[in-house]
Amino acid sequence: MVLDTGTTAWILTSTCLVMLMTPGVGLFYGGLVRRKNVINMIALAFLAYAIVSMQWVICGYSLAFGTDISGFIGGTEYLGLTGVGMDGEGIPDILFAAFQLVFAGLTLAILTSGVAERMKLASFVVFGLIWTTLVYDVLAHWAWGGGWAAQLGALDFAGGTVVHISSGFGALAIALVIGKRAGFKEINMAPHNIPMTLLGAGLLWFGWFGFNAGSALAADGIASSALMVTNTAAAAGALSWLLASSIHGKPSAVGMVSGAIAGLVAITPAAGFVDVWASLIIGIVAGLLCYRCLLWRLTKGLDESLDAWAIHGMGGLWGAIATGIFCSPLITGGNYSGLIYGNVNQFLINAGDAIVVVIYAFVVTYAIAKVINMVMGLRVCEDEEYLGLDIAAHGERV
Amino acid sequence: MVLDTGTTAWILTSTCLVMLMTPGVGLFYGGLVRRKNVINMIALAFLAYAIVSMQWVICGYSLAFGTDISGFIGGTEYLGLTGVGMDGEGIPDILFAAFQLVFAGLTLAILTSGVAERMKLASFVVFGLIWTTLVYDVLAHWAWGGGWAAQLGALDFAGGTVVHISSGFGALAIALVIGKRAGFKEINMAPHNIPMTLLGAGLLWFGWFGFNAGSALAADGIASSALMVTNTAAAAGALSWLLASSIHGKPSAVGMVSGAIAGLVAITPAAGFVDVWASLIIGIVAGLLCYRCLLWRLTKGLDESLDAWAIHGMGGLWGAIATGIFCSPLITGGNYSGLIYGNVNQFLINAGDAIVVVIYAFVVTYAIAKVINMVMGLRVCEDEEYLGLDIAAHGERV
Amino acid sequence: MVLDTGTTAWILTSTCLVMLMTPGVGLFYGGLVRRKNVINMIALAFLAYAIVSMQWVICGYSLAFGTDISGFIGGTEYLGLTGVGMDGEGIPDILFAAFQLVFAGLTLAILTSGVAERMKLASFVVFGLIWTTLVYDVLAHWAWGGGWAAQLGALDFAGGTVVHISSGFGALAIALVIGKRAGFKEINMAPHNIPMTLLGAGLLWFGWFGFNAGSALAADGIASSALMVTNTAAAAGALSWLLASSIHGKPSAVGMVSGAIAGLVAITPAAGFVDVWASLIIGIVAGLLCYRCLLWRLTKGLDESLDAWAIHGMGGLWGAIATGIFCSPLITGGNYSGLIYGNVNQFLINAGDAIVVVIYAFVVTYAIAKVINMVMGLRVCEDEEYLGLDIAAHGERV
Amino acid sequence: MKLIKAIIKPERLDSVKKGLEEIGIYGMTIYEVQGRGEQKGIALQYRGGTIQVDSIPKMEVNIIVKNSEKQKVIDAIIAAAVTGKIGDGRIFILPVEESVRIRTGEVIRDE
Amino acid sequence: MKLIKAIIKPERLDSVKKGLEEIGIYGMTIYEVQGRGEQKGIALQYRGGTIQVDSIPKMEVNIIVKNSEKQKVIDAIIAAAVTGKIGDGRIFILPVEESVRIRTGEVIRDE
Amino acid sequence: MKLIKAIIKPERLDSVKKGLEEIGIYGMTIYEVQGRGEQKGIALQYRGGTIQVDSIPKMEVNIIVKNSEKQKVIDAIIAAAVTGKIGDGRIFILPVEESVRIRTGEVIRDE
Ligand SMILES: Nc1ncnc2c1ncn2[C@@H]1O[C@H](COP(=O)(O)OP(=O)(O)O)[C@@H](O)[C@H]1O
Ligand SMILES: Nc1ncnc2c1ncn2[C@@H]1O[C@H](COP(=O)(O)OP(=O)(O)O)[C@@H](O)[C@H]1O
Ligand SMILES: Nc1ncnc2c1ncn2[C@@H]1O[C@H](COP(=O)(O)OP(=O)(O)O)[C@@H](O)[C@H]1O
Repeated sequence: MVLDTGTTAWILTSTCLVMLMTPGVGLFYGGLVRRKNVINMIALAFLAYAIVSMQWVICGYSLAFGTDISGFIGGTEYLGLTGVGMDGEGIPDILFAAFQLVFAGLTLAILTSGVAERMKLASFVVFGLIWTTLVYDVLAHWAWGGGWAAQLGALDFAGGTVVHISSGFGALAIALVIGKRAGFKEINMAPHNIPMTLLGAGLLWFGWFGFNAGSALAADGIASSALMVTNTAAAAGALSWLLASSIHGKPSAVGMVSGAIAGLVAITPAAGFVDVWASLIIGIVAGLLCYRCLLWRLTKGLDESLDAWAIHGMGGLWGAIATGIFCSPLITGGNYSGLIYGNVNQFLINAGDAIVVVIYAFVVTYAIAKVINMVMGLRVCEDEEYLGLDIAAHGERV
Repeated sequence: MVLDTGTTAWILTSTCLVMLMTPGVGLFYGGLVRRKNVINMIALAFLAYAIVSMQWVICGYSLAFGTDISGFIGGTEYLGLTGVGMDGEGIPDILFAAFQLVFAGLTLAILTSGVAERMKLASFVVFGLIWTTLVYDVLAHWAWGGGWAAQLGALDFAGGTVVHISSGFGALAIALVIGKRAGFKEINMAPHNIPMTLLGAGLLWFGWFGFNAGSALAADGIASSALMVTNTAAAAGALSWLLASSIHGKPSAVGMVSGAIAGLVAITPAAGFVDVWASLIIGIVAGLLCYRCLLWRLTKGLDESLDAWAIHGMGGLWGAIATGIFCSPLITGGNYSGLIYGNVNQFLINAGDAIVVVIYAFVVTYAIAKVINMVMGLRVCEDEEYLGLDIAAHGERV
Repeated sequence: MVLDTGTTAWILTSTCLVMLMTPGVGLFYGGLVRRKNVINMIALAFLAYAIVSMQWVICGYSLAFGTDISGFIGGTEYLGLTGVGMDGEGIPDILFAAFQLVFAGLTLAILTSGVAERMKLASFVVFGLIWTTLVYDVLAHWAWGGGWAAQLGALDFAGGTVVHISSGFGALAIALVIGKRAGFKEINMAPHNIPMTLLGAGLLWFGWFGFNAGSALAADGIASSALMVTNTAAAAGALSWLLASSIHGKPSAVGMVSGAIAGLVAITPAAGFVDVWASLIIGIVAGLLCYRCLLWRLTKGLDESLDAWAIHGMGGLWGAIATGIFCSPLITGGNYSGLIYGNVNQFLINAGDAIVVVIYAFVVTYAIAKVINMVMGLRVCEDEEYLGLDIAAHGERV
Repeated sequence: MKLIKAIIKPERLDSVKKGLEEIGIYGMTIYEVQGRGEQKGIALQYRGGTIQVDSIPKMEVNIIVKNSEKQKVIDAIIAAAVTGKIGDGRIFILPVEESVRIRTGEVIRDE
Repeated sequence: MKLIKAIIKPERLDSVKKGLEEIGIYGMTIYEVQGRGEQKGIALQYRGGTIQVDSIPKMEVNIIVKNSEKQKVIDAIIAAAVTGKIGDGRIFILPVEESVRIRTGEVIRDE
Repeated sequence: MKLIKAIIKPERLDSVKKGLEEIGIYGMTIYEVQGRGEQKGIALQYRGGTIQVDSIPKMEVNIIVKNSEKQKVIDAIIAAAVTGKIGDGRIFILPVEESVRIRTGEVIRDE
């Protein structure tokens, strides 16, 4: 198959869209922290993206998409993007590498939720490089690079396991290592700029169309269907969380967009496999489930501060399982079918894969965080945390 | 005709672009209200988009694009998007449905201008669902779904009647029913965050290229020409409003971007039919006209708070008429021509269509609003309005 | 060659992306000025875009891309876009004109750095129209319209000379004419809203993919490679500036994104010609160089206020030279090669071209600014500057 | 001299300014504050429950006046700020010992 | 009457409000301020050097009380605001001559 | 003790801080305020008409000092804040009865 300009146009566009999600996450998170940490929070997203951009061209792409080694990781033939050229099937190989890059950058940015308002910049750089290499690249290989999960037939359309479970459970793990913010649950840590969070959510919703519909790697019916179910799940998640939060208290605007993101996360692994009705259910459940998880982590006193675990981790887990449930032969041209079409196998494979990824992501992240904590410390000192990282880490202020 | 990847790529992209206009409207409006209502204002845009997303896949698409019933509304064959598949002519049918969805969501978001800073959330949800069904879907059917206007040959390239007249005159109607904000014209209600409004305007201008050039439903010369005239009208509107406002007082930045939006609105129905000179005139007139309309509504003491009527309603009306005037056989390959090319007919049809839409949108919106007002009340109570809807409706604060 | 829908889709998209860079620059700059000038700073970007949009369709496009006159400027055959139609090679001619328009608008917006917080609105309009005609259109003709630089074989892929050297050195020239801000270096002029600057940077990074990869004028391997090297240089620039600033003081978030933009600027002329390793070097050097230039202009007491010169001017100069150094026959299909591939010629041509452009942009801008300063004054009066241009020029306030 | 601290509803600021202008008082300093009155804010009914919103945005206007002007300033503020509803605000009067104009260094004392 | 100006850490505001409620004090006006204490702020170690951060965000709570209530208000604020660390803040007491309720025009004097 | 309230141009804040440091005064509380002076703000010429801009951003610095330090603090502020132009601002001096350090509870009285 030769290059197709239409497909190439769409993947170029999708790459741009997904890239924008990183500042989107920065703004989403930036609005949720206290004013004294907003610059740092947005800067972490940029920093995550920048270091992963380097890592990816140097080794990440090769580790994820190089020739499979024991089902676990890719080979080294693409180090420095050697041999990743301007030709390819449908799209240029180098475009595929770029499209994958923006996912990797975003994933690390999502994970910053777990260390919000308290992490040392230098430690974040070290952590980010190691984490991307040992967790992200490995998981990307498993799902998309010909690793064991792909071989088994586990389905992950756009990154439910690779992006969301990894960053969500990773955030939880590092949050446990770094510890709670000073004064957590005693002092008011309410979001300082909700319009900023809403703007971030708008950019995320926008970019997610590139994320999911772009993962079709074609400008075709699957991409279009993926876009439609993505939007439906997002809207359903927004409304179900809004409703749930309004029964608990007031219908929160942050809740509404959190629900949208929960829906977007959950539809991610399923986007190219399910029909619009399934997406409706996936979205509604995601909104309710992630909201419950958020409440649960609060009652447990866990300071996974901006809820990457509740939304991305648990939403991704639900999405991975839901893919095994709702995967439709009508959408996939008969190639795949899920539990409701009588295929227990797909359900078990997807659920099994998801659980392995949960464990891998959590354990390895925990280990990396522990080691870095011992070697150089993850956390800023008490005074710096008190002053806020804008001034303490960057010497800047809003 | 089979699927075309290039066309599909462009419509996928356009769908994303138009989707982003909804948060764009939220930010545009959010900056214009008082600080105590900013979260609510942006949240209304998201909420509008979320509920319309549901409505559209469940019944809206079918009502608008199902088989014509008496020229008035579409049939029910596409309920739940049944039969809206991944094949199609040029682009997948489901992509067409998604592209149309983002227009519907945006339209309701524009209308929130008329109820800014004073509407009950629950009533908005009910109103939004009914309004989209009885007004938007019907108008979309008339213009694009094979309804009477389409049959008569009325031209509306990208939604001058469907989107702008409907939301603008709808905003006016509901504003009359819900009543003025407490203290209107007595107390200072100046925009609280103009940079936010400018950001919103930037996103709108950006997204409008998808709106208008995407409405070509192809990646071709018409789309390209539509993009160029869209930009020209926007720039012309920005400059003419700026000039007019600077004669009145100071050259206002909000005025400049309002003018840009007036130009964008006015070129919307004309985008695929007129040449660049016509777009220049359309834009200049739009800026001046909408500015005058804004001043007029202020002198009349009408609290259509954020000027959807002046800008979208009247700009859309002017655009619909202008399409009948300037529609050029050179651009349309000889298929259509307007008044200045000697075709009085097109002018009369377009003007007539626009007037019918004005009346329909105004009257039906007024009726819906009246009924909901009686049944459940449209308006928050006095204390809530005084405190601001951020805290009163969402329990959140900037 | 006939129209290609995929290519057309990508250039339509790229046009949108580059358009968004103008509000992006507005926000980037808006966050860096004092609160009292933020509306004005963003408004200048919109205003720049609006007036250039008019100028471009009326005469700019023709002057840049009309039939060459003595290698210096284009002819008048396309005045009013006459003869710029909906057909073309690969993409419609009118789309090419639109794509070029968004570059021209952006360039003037970048230049506002040099007059930040002190320029009269009316003078800016006059200056902008003359500058675009005498500087931008001429330089665009030299590089891309068949002018002497193109004839000599100077390479400028996406506008290192045309956009960045011109706006950067132009900003320096007009800054010298208009003079320092009152209290420069005595009073605190720290950025008032760094999150706004980060948002602007995010939009710029996003849009730049359209800027550079769109300049391939195709949806192909070159576009894809351009996107990848663009991202790499941006990330490298971000990290090198961050590191350098953290040795000097604290790792500044503004510094990080300034470095990203320095990298983006420097890769601009090279994007379609170099490989990923070269982009890494180009980006790292850009971050370090532009940072040094910023420090230098501060020690010299030059009030080129927002560093368009240091970042765009010097970054563009470095990029133009670097293109002559790193231009790779592997990427360009053997058509071009640079110094490291033994071709001294390309290096000399590119460096020579860059120097001529530096001189032309600086001298002509200086002259235009001087004349306008004499005729109508560039600068607001002392009281207006003290109050801030938001209130003084627009009658608006944050 | 006296310092008159008037805490008013933000939407009355313009009319207070105008009222003071009419009696020839221009100098003032304005603060954006959050206030809680003796009513503990405003109670919103919500799903059967009640949510108490304290911390309501207010404006505080500080005016230094000669003793002799005190009463007319208070009267003017009340006239311009009163709506008769809860939350109209308070005026507090504090003694001021002296005042200095930075530009000229001139010291003003009164009584 | 007295004006009690308490400059406290922002994160103690909620507990100060609660502490005052418990002794029946509701009225107060709150300012967001920047403060610098006698320690000149906080010194951050940075690459061998030291950066002094003065201007630390604080909240200032102003409460007008009857003379007789002064002491219990001060005690309640201290109890609720103290952490024992540098930067806990200060309380200043100023004399107030009279107070007027704008809504009713009623004048309150005390002593 | 005295409360010195100095309303200054925002761009003079740094130099006022420095000036006070030089005489050993560190403690202060800073407010962002809007001010209107006796000139009623600044008049801008506009298209033949005139627009009056009142409400100009200012900084207010509050410093509590011992009576004995009052004069040198006032002098230092004036020296650091004066530009000689309209809008330089004012200093007001109010009596303070006592001061409490929250961290330690220690009460300071002076005179
Ligand atoms: N005891 C007090 N100390 C300080 N400020 C007060 C006090 N009582 C009221 N205020 C201020 O006055 C504002 C209005 O008070 P409120 O009791 O609502 O007035 P009213 O009784 O006139 O309606 C409050 O928001 C608060 O800022
Ligand atoms: N002399 C002063 N005048 C005005 N405000 C002061 C003064 N001293 C302290 N403050 C205010 O009190 C706050 C806390 O001061 P600090 O000296 O840190 O208190 P502590 O000694 O109790 O830790 C400061 O941030 C400042 O706002
Ligand atoms: N009578 C007053 N009461 C309260 N604040 C005042 C008063 N007069 C002046 N100010 C404050 O001082 C600031 C400077 O006043 P201004 O009259 O412009 O000073 P100057 O006469 O020294 O130029 C004002 O902006 C205002 O904040």
